[in-house]
Amino acid sequence: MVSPLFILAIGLGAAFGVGLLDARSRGLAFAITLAGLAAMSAIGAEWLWAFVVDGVQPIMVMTAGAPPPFAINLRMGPAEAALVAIICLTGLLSAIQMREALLRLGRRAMAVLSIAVMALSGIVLTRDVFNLFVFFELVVIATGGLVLLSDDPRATAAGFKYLVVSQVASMLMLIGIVFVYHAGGSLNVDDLIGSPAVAAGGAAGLAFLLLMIALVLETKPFPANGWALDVYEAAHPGFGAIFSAASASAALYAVDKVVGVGGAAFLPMLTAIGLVTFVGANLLALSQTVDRRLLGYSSVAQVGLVLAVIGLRDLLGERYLMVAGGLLVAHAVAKAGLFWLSELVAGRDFAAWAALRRRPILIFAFATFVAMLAGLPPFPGFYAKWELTHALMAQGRPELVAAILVGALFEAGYLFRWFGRALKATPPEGVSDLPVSKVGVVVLTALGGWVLGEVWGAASPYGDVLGATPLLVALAFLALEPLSARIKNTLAIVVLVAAFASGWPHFDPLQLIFAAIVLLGGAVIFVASYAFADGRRTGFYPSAMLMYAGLAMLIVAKDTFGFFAAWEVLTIGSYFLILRGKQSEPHALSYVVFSLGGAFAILAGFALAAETTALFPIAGLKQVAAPFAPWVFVLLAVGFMTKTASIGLHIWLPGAHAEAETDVSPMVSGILLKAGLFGLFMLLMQMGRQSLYGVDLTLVLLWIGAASALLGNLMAVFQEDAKRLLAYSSIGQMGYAVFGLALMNHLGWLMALMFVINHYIYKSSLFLSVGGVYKRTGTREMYRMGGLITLMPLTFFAVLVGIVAMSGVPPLSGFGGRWIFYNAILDTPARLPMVVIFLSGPIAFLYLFRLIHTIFLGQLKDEHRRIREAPIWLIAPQMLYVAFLIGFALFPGLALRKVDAFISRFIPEHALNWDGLTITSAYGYWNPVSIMIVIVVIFVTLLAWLVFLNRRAQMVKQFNIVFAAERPYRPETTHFAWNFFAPYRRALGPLTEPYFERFWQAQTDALHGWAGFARRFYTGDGQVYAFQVVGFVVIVCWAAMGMTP
Amino acid sequence: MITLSLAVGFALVLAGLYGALTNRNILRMIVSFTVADTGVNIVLVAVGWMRGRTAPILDDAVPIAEAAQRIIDPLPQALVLTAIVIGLGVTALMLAYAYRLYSTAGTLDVSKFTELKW
Amino acid sequence: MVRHLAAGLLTIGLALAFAALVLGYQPDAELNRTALYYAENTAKDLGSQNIVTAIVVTYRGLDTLGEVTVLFLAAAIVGLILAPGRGAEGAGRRGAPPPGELLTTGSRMLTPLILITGIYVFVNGHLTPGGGFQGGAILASAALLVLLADPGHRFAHRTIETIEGVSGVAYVAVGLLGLAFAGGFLDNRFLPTGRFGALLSAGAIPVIYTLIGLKVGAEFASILANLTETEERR
Amino acid sequence: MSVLLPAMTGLLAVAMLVAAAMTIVTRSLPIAILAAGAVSLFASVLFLLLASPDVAMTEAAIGSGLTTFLFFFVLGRVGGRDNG
Repeated sequence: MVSPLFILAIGLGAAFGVGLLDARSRGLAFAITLAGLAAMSAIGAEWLWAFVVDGVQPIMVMTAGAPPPFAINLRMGPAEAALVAIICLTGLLSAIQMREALLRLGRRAMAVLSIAVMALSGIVLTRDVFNLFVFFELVVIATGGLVLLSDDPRATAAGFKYLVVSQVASMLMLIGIVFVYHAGGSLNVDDLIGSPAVAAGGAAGLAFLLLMIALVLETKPFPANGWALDVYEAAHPGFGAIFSAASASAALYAVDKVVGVGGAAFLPMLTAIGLVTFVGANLLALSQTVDRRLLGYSSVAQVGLVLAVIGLRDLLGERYLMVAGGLLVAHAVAKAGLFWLSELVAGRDFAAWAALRRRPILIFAFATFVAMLAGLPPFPGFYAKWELTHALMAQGRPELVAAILVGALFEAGYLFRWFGRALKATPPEGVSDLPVSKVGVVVLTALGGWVLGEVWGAASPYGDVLGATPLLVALAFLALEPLSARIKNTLAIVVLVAAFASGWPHFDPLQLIFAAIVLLGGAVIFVASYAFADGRRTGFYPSAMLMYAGLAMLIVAKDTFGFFAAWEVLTIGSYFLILRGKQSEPHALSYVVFSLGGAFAILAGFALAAETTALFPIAGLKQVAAPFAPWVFVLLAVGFMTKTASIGLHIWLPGAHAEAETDVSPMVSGILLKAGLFGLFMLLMQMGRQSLYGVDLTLVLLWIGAASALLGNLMAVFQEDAKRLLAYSSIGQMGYAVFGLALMNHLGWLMALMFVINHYIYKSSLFLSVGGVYKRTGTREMYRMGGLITLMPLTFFAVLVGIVAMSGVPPLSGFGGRWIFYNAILDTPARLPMVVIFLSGPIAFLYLFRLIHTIFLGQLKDEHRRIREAPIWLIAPQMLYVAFLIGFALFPGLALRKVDAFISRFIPEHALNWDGLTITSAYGYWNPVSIMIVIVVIFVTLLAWLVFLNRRAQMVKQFNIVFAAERPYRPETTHFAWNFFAPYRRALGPLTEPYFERFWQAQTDALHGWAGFARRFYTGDGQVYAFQVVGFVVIVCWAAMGMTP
Repeated sequence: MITLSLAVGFALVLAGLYGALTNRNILRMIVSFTVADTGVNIVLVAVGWMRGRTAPILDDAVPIAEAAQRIIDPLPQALVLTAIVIGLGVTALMLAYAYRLYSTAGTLDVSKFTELKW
Repeated sequence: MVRHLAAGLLTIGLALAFAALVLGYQPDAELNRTALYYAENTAKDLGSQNIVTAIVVTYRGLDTLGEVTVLFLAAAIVGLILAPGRGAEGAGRRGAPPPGELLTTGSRMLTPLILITGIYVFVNGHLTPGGGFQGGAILASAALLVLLADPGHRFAHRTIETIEGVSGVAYVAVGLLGLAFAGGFLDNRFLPTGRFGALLSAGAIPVIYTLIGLKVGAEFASILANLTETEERR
Repeated sequence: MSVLLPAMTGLLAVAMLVAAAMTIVTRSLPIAILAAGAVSLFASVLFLLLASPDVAMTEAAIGSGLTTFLFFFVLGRVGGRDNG
C-alpha cells in the first residue's frame, strides 16, 4: 500500500509544481490540482478499504529515520483513513465546484487549495503536538487565501476577522505546547498519554488546558465563533464545504487525539462546551434567513455535538467510534452537499431555493441532506443519536439527553422550515443552466449519504433500517418516478395488497386490524388517487409509500429500535405528503416539529427503559422497574399523543389535514393517526397502570382523552371550512379512542379498536366526499355552497351514511361503538370524565349535521348550477366504505370477535358474549341485525310519509337577506348557514378559545425573539470577535481551574 | 533569570493582546500581534533554557561526549525557529489583507467592516 | 473607555492564568529524555554539529517542510490579495524619482556581497548558527536593498516563481529520497554523513538547507515584490 | 558573570516592556512599528543570552528586520494615517 506520507507529498508537490507552469496554462494547472487531490483521496480510500475489508492493523509511519518521540511520526488507522478520505474527497469535489473561481485566480489559488487539503490531512495523521500546530497554521493561512475565492466583496473582511482570531488561538497553542513539552519531556501524543506529569494537573495541567482551548477554538465553539459564521456566509460555497466538512472534522479529530494526554479530568469541559454550542447555535439559527449563514450556524452546532460526544467517550466505551463517527460523517456529507447545492442557487434567501424544483433529483438530494442533518433514518446520524441517548440514559445522565434532544429539535425546526419554503416558493424566473458537473457532484454526494447509511446500518447491532423490505420498496418508487402516475398508482395498490397478503398469516389480531387499515385501507385510498393521476405526479408516490413503509414496519416491530426507526420513517413520509398541499407549508412544518418532538420523547423513553441492554424487545417494557417505569410511561405516552393529536399537542392537525391534497387528507387522517393509537395500545398492554407521585397516569390519560373529545368536537362545531371541520373532528374522535384505552378495561379497549376501524372508514369517506365537492366547487368554505344534493347525489349519500355512522346513532357501526363504549364506562369508577365524554356526543352531532345541511341542502349557488358529480375514482372508494359501514354494522363479529378474544388475553374480565348475532355484555345485549331492521323500517316509513306530505311543496326562491341599497361587504354574511352556531359560540366561547395555539405560538415567538436578540451579540466587528474569543478562553480557564485541582 | 524571561515574555503577550483589543486601527492591531508573537517566542526559548549550559552546537568548546551535560535543550529552539517564520507569514498575510481592506473601503478602522453580522 | 476596561479585565484574567504557569514552572536540572537523545545521537547518527539544525532539518523535518509551505502560502496569498490592484507589467517607474548615482552603484556593489553572505549562512547551517531561514532572509534583504535603491525596479516574477517551484519540488523529492533510500521521509542519510565538522557532511542537511534558503529567499522576495507593485494603483 | 547575565536580562526586560508600552500607547503608527521592531531586536539579544544563537539570528533577520520593512511598505501605501 502507498505510504500515507504520499498524501502530504502529493499535496505539496502539486502545489509547488503548478508554480512552475506558465501563468496562462490555467487549464493544465487545474488538471494537475484535480489529479493531485484525486490521488490523495485514492490513498485515503485505499487505506480505509484495507482496514475495513482486509482487517489490516493500524500503522505508524516514521519520518527522518528516528523513532518517536524524537522524530515526528504519523499514524494511519481506520479513523485516520476515513477522515483523510472525507477531507480529500471534499477537497476534490469542492475544486470541481470552484472551477471558475480557481481558473480566474490562477495557479496560486490552486496551490493554496492543494496545501489546505494536504494540511488538513496532516492534522489528522500526525502524532506530534507541535507538528499539529504547524498544520493548523497552514490551514489558517490557506483559509485566509481560499476565502478570497468568493465573488462576495465582504469576504475580505471575513477573512481578516478569521486571521485575528486565529492569532489568539495560535499563541495559546504555542504556549500550551511548550509547557506540556516541559512537563512531559516529549511532543509525541502517544508518549504524552502515558506521562503522569501532565495528567497530574498544576501548571502542566493549566498548560494542557491552554492547548486544549486553542484546539477547541478551531472547532468554533459558541459563542466565540462569530468569525466563523462570517466566513461561512461570505466564502465561496465550495470553500464553505471544505471549511464545514473537512476543517471541522480535522479539528475535532485533533481534539480527540490530544485530549487523552490530559486525562479524564478534561472531558466534562468538552461536553459542556459542546452542548452549549449545540443548543446555543441551533437556537440562534432559528432566526436566520440567509442560507449559507444558516448552514454556518448548523455546522457550528453539529461540530459542538461531536465535541460533546468526544467529552463523553469514556462513557460510550467501544461504541464511541460509531457514535462520534456517525455524527461527524453525517454532518460532513450533508453539510458539504448543502454548500455545493447552494452554489446552484442564485439567491441567498430560502425562497430562492425553489430554483431546485426544476430538477427533482436535486430536491431528492436536498431532502437527503436535510434528513441526514436532522438525524433521521436510515442515515448514520440516526444510529448515532440512538446509541448516544441510550448510553447517556444508561449512565444516568438524562439532563444531557434533554439538552441534546432540545438542540436537535431546534435544528430540525429550521432545517424543515428551509426545506418547506424551498419546496413551496415560486421558482424564480429566468432559467439558468445548471452545469452537469456541479449537479453530478451534488447527486453523488447524496448517494454517498445513502451508502453511508447502509454502512452504519450493517455495522449497527440493532438492525439495518435500510435493509427493511418495506423501506426498500418505498425507495424503489423513487426509481420509478419517470413512469406515468397511473402505472405507479396501480403498482402502489398491488404492493400494499401484496404486503398485506404476505403478512396475513403472521399477524396477531391486533396487528391484523392495524395492518388491514394501513395496507388494505391505504390501497382503497389509492383508488381515489386515480382521479389525480395525470402526468407523473412527481414526489407523491415515494412520499406515500415511505409513510406506508413506516407504518408497516411499525406494526411488525419487535424491538424498540425497529419501532422507533419505523416511527421516524412514517413521520418523514407523511411530512412530505402533507407538504404537497398548496397552502400547507406552515402546517407541514408544525407537523414535523411536533412529530419529531414526540419522537424524541419516545426515544428518551425507550432509552430510559432499555438501561444497559442494547437490543430491547418491546415486550421488555413489562419488566421496567419502579423508579423509571412511570417516567418511561410518560415519555412514551406524550410521544404517541403527538400523533393522536391529543389536546395540547393537537395544533398541527387542523392545518395539516385541511390543507393536504384531496387524497392525502384521508391518508393522514384515516391512517396516520392510528400510528399513535397503535403506540398507546402497545404501551398500555405492556406497562399497564403506572403512577407517578401518587397520580394514576391512566387517569391522566383518561382526562386528556375526555378533554380532547370535548374540545375537539367543540372546535369542529365552529368551523366554516369543511375539511377543517373534519380535521377538528379527528381530534375529538382520537380523544374517544384514547379515553377508551385509558379506561383499562376490556370493553374500553374493544371500543378503542372499533374506533380505529370506524374512524378510518368514515373519516376517509368524508374527506373524499368533501374533496370531491372541493374539486367541483373549488372551495372548502361551506357558506359558499348549498343545495348540492341533486347535483352530487352519490356524494350526498356517502356523507349521509358517514355522519350517521360517525355520530353513533343507530343503526350503523358507530352505534355499536357507542354501545360498547357506554358499557365500558359503566365498568369504570372514573365518573367525572365520563360526564365530559357524554357531553361531547351531542356536540359531534351538531357539526356533522352541518355537513349535510350546509353543503347539500338549502339554496344552490348560482355559480354551482352546472357542476357534476364527483369523479368516479373518488366515488368508488366512498361506495366501498358505505358498503363496509353497513356490513360492519350488521356483522360486527366479523372483526370484533377475534379482537375480543385477543384482548381477553390481557384483560379477561367483562368480555363480551358472542351468541349468534346477539352480543351480550354485563349490562345488556345488542343485536345489530334486528336494530338495523327496526331502524330501516322506521326510516323508510318516515321518508315515505314526508315525501307524501311534501309532494306538493314548492321550491323556495332566492333566499335573500340583503337589505335594500346595502351591499354586504362580507358575502358570507348573506349565507343562511354561516356562523350557524353563533348562539352556542356565545355560550361556549371560552372553551373554544385557541389557548393551546396561543401557548405554542408564544413559545415559538419567545424562541425566535431570543434568537433574534441574542445573535446581535455577533456584531460583525473583528475586534469584538477577538474580545469574545479571549473572554471565552478566560472563562473556560477559570472554570476548569476551579474544577480540577 | 528564567522566571524573569518568562515573565517578560508573558507580559509582552498580554501587552500585545491588550493592544490588539483596544486599537481600532487594523495596522496597529497587527503591530500589537507581532509584539505578542515576540513574547511567545521569548517564553518558548526561556522554557528550554538551563542554567550554566551552552548553545546546542557541538564544536570544539563542547565535545560530543560531554554534550548531554553541557548543552541546553535544543528542541524549543527548533520550535521557535518555526514559530518565528510562521509568525512572519501570518503577519505578511494580515498586512496584505489590511491593504486590500483599505483599498476597498478607504479606511483601516476595524469597526467599519461589519457588513457581515448576526 | 468601556473597551479599555473590558480589555484590561480580560488581560488580567489571562495574566492570572499565565502567572500560575510561571509560578508553577520548575526548571529542569537535566535534559529530558527527548533532548538527551538529541544530545547523544545527533552527531553519531546525522553528523551535524549544530543540533538545532539537525532537529529542524531532519528530526522535525516535517515541521520545517510545513514552515516553508507557510511562507509559500503567504507569498501566494499575498499575490492573490494584491493581484487586482497590480498594474500591467512594465508600467512602473511612473512618478518615482530616478535613483541617485551613488545609491545605484552602492546597491550594485552590495547586492552580490549580501547574496554570498546569505548562501554562506545556509550552506553552513549544520556547522554554525544559522541556516536556511536566516540565509533566505538575508537573500531577501538583497532584494530589499534593490527596491530601496530603486523603488521602480521590477523583479522578474518568472524567475522568482521558478526558484520557488523548483526548490519546493526538489525539497519534497529529497524527502521522498529519504523515504526510499534511508530510514524515512526527510531522512538525510541517503547521502553519506561524511566527516564530522566538514562542510560537505551531515548527509543531505546542507542540500536541504540550501533548498530551504533558496525557497525562503524567493518567497520573501515575492512578497516584497508584490507589495511594492501595489503602488502603481494610486 | 553570574551577576552580569541577570542584570543584562533585567535591562533588556525593562527595555522591551518600555518599547511594548510605546507600541500600544503612541499615537503615531510609524513609531509603533519601530517600537515593535525594537522589542524584537531586544528579544534577539535576549535569545543570545539564553544560549540560542540560531533563534537570535532568525529573530533579528526576520522578526525585527523583514517584518518592520513589510509594515513600512504597507504603511506607505495606506497613507499612514492613524485613525485608530
